[in-house]
Amino acid sequence: MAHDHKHDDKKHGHHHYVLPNSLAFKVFGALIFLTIITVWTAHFDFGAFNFPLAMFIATIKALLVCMIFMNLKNDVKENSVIFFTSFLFLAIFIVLTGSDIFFRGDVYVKGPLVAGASKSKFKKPWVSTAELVAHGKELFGQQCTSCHGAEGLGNGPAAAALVPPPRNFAQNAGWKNGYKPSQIFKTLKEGIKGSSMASFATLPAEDRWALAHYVVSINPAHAKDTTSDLAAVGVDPSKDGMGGESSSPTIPVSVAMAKLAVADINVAVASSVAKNPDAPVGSGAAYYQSKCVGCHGVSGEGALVRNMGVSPKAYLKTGSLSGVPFDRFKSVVTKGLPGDVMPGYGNLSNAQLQDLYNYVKSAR
Amino acid sequence: MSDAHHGHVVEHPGSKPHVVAHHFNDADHEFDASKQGMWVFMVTEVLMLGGLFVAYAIFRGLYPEMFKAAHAYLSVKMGATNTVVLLTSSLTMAMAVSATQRGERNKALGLLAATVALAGVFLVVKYFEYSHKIHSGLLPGGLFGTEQNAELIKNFPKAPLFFSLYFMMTGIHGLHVVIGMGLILWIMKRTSAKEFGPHFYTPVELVGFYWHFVDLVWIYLFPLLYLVG
Amino acid sequence: MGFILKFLTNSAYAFNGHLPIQATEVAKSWDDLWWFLVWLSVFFFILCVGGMIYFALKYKGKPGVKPTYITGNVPIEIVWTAVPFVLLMAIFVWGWVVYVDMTRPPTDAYEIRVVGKQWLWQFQYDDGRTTVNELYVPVNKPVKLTMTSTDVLHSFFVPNFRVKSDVVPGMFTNVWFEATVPGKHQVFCTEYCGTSHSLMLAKVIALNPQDWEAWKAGKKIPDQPNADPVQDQQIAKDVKPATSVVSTR
Amino acid sequence: MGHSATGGHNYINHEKGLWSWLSTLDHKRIGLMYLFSVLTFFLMGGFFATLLRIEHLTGGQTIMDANTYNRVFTYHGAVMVFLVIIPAIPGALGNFVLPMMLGAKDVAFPRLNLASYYIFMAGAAIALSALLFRGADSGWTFYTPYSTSTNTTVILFVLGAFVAGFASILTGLNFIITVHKLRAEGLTWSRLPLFIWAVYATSIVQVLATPVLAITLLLLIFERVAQIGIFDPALGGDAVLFQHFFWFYSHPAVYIMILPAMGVISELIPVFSRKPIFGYKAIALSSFGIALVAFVVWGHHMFVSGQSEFANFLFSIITMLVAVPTGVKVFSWIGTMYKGAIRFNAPMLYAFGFLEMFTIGGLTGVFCATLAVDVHITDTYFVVAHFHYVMVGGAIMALLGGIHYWFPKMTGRMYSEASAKIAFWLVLVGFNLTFFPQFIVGSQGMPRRYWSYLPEFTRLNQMSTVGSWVLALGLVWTAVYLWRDMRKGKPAGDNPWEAQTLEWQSPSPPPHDNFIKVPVVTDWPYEYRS
Repeated sequence: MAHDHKHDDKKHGHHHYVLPNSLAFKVFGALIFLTIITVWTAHFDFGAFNFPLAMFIATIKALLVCMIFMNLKNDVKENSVIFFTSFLFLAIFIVLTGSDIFFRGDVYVKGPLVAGASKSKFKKPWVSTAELVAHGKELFGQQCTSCHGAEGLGNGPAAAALVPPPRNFAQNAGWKNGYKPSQIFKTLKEGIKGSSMASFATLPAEDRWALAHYVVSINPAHAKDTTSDLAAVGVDPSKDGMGGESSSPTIPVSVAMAKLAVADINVAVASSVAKNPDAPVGSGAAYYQSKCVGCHGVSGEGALVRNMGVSPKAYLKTGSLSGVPFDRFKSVVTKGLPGDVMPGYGNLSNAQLQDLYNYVKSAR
Repeated sequence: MSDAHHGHVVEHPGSKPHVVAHHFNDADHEFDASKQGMWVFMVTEVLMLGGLFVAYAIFRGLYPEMFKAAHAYLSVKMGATNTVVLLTSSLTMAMAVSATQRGERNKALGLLAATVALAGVFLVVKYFEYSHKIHSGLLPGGLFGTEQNAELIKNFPKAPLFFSLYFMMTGIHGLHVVIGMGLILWIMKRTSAKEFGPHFYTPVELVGFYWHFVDLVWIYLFPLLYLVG
Repeated sequence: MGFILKFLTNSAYAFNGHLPIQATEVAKSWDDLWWFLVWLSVFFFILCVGGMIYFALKYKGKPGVKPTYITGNVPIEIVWTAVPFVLLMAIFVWGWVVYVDMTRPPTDAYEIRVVGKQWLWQFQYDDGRTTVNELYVPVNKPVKLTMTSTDVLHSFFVPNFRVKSDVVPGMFTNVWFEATVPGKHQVFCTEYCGTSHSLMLAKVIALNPQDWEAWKAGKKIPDQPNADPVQDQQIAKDVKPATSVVSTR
Repeated sequence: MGHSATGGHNYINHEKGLWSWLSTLDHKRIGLMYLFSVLTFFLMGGFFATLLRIEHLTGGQTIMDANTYNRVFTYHGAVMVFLVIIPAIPGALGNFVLPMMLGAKDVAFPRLNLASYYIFMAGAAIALSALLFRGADSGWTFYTPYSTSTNTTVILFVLGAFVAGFASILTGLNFIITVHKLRAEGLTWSRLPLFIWAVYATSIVQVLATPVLAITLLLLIFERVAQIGIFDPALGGDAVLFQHFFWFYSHPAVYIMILPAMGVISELIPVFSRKPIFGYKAIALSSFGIALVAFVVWGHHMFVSGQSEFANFLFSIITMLVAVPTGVKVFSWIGTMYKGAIRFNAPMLYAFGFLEMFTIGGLTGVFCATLAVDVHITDTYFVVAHFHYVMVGGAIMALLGGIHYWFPKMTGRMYSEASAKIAFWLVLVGFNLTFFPQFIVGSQGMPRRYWSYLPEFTRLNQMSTVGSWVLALGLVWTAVYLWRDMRKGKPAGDNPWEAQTLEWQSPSPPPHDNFIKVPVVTDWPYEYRS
């Protein structure tokens, strides 16, 4: 910061610099001329040179405005130093941020996070075959029964807690995206916004086709796919292939936009966990607190959940679970719910499972 | 509540006298301090708007093709007219300041009015641009109309980013234009109240600085957004 | 008084500022740098604060004490600018060398994909198998983790291996390690990620070769001990059974 | 000595009534208003800190659940950073002392100064109003994508910090112009007191860095409201870019906190050693050195955030440079005491406390700057202890030292030395007992912002909690006896410490226009000849 000493030197006295109109017009003319130049040069493609040229012209115009209109030329040098240091710090900001962002190498996630690249067993998975339907039935058993029920009638154990309720595959009414296999395939890939139908994008494409065919088989009245339907999901029926894997290079925007619906479960409302301090160590309480509290919340109210297609449901709180039999509870806890985020805890003995079951029932 | 006790007083025939604040030695001292204070304020404006230019630089570096494709959706014609409008308003502002310095009060009032009018024209053109963008769904990030611009999204999924930057940069610049108009109207009120003249014109010059700075920012915004090579 | 004495003795025990166990080769060279910095800091601390206390007491403002008029001494000032500069550059170089070892994975590392999501770790192996909150790795073989997140920022931190890297949505980051001590190593999430950030814990279970082959084949393997036996004794003594509810032993 | 605190005409009894204070343009009154607001927020932030420490008495849930804990540590961080430690020394002490040290009648723009205070209080009101709604649980760093996806009212906190930032800019602007244009006759740059140098360097950092915070928080608000997607990976942005924007301000912000503190210490040590400062030019230049390097090191907060290796290299090597000017200052302060006649008044005790804690803080800073070491200790309690040693051990100790040093000048009364000594030792012992164990538990791997911790960390956390009670006791006791002595303390003379800077040449408490006779500076402010 150059310093201007005491200002008793009346160098510029009372007659401060007054900008003559003639000079003002000359500068204005130059500015207009340079604007025309910059618009004109933008039409030619000089490749990498275009950007520096545009910036150079803009800088000349900016300097004209600063030096003449803002009178930096015959102002005390201190003000110019002050003003131009700001651009120095802006440059530091750009250069050092750039040193990170432009030197990371290719680390960005391209496609959606698909499960392990297992090889495809089916040539044309979009064409329904008995083997595909059987594979679909087996996957349905793991992935979908908790909401859609064993027979796909939308009466699964968790169905009561869900608004809107899960689809009943036996009826024709109420299908949001349509009930052709390709349409079911799209629903499986992106889920349904505003409902808790999760996106199963982490399942390979052929599994999703298998599920679609099984769901269609529940109510054979459904119409078949036409080539245009298949094209809508990026499938060319003439050639073999994975069945529409060429998804867009990043997480589809429509899925991303679904992500903002956040269930805010008010902790105060949830009944407090039966805090019996003298519960023996290793009982249901201790196991619950260590393994389950992460998703299901300290007092079973379901932690602050995010609805990015995968939302740990606060099953513990739903009325319909009061009647759930012990073996259904045991199967969910030991095998988990693949596709959903509920992992299986295989290494639990029957006694521990009983403890946990009692503890969870007491928690409500 | 200005401390009106024993400060210096500066007059000019036909205008109100100006009382120099008590902690300054004389009018020049106050003028130099105020001017330098304005320059330091300019530094903060450069760095605040600079943040947006940094985001622009980073994302243009990451996705040059997307920027080239997305910028085609902006109308160079409207951008160019706005540039000319702002440059003219910068001219009228500079002449208004020198008119005040020469004591030509009515000429200054006229020029200030012209500057405000031109700023109004700038905002009107901006209004048409925005309504066209909103109508065709070219909105920032989450609000981007994917159906209307399906093919742009298909080959440039990150195109909404360009429009996020476009709306943020031109939006905040537009806000500064509105603030500038308010300041100039305030100066016009005080000019008509005969407060300014060769003896005291600091506020006019400082508002002039602010307005030239707003024009300066647009001089960079225009090529960066509209003329992506 | 009994309480204070008991408190101080326990604190003294807790003061054995032991670092986490050295479960990789890199951890050993890391610890050398760590203890060098510790003792260097102790030296400078004693130099500065000791000097301050010595001057304060020696030149106490008793009546008749005349302060001498000194405004500076250029040679000393040059020394205490140059010496720290050289020391710091040396520390930087040593830090950089160890950093390169820590963060550049060997090419033959066994790759495992890690997905961090709100409040659990999901590990995907090359045969498509996924486990949650339990990462099985072979001992004495370099393992590279390629990590990303599906929602917010997380950070994968294994104190025993001295490795840590944020897990950023939309980007792959990686860490690598070569476990030398079999058993369970604690994993923490160290980038704030919401309600159960402090419960987003996992275990790296380093298996010796035959257990590793058995696990790969899907057979049941015996329950592995905690890699740091000292910790178990300290906890057993420190903490009454029921007080700390959250224990993932 | 005619003007004792009771009689005589001074800035306190110049005008009567609340409105005369709320609408004052006098930099001394604005300084006092800043001081009282900052100390109230400091007690509020301290209250949140004690809640956090009580929660850490046991591993699991002690007094609050995870959601509440996340909110409380966010409030503690945000209140302490934005509402206490950034405005404290420049806003409170700087406003009061700087114009007088320059021999000026007031700051360059008094109305702007009052506006800055009201903008600060408006920002504080907006931020704290979030407590009435769902609060904020994103941490004071507001990292995306969590801060843009949590449904707590983060917007209010961000808006509050955005507004309070402008107060900091305006104060910086005011001080720069005051130092440039309003120096007394004969007060050349080489005769400026070191407190002025430090606050001047701080003002430059405030003016250059805070606007970037403004644009960052504005983008964050638009991210939440209009999903512009710049910082949100799901919409194409980059989460780490937010960290660059945030730390480009927040690292210079930590120098806004520590530089004025260094200025205060550079004033205290020569006065209480009755000896000229050692290496005046070096200390003045090092303030500038630190202020400049402050802008090129922010990446050391992001060594493990997925930053490129090249950036890590650059930021680590440049961060090492910061330790050099800091070391020069510490060594010069200790050099000043050599062959002096040390007086053990409260300000000097706080200077000793500052040197002890700031040395530990600075040395552990080298740990964090070393790339390899930082990988293990970043985001653990080691870093929490480091920045508390530098912020509380540095800025708060200097603030307390400054308050005691200028207490006679502000109030015309003397604080009681006995009470001050008790408070000092409570604060010193309490602080070290609270934060030194955190270095150890951090090196053992306990991450920060953890609501529940593993059993092996129990003992050290319990020690830290007990320490926090002692520290709280010391600070509350300081507030009590200063409040008492402000009204009942013995009248202090115009220059109880026999200091040579200009503010001591005017009566205590000073008249409205600071000086009865406008001072003329003839020589150096540290001419302590025996």
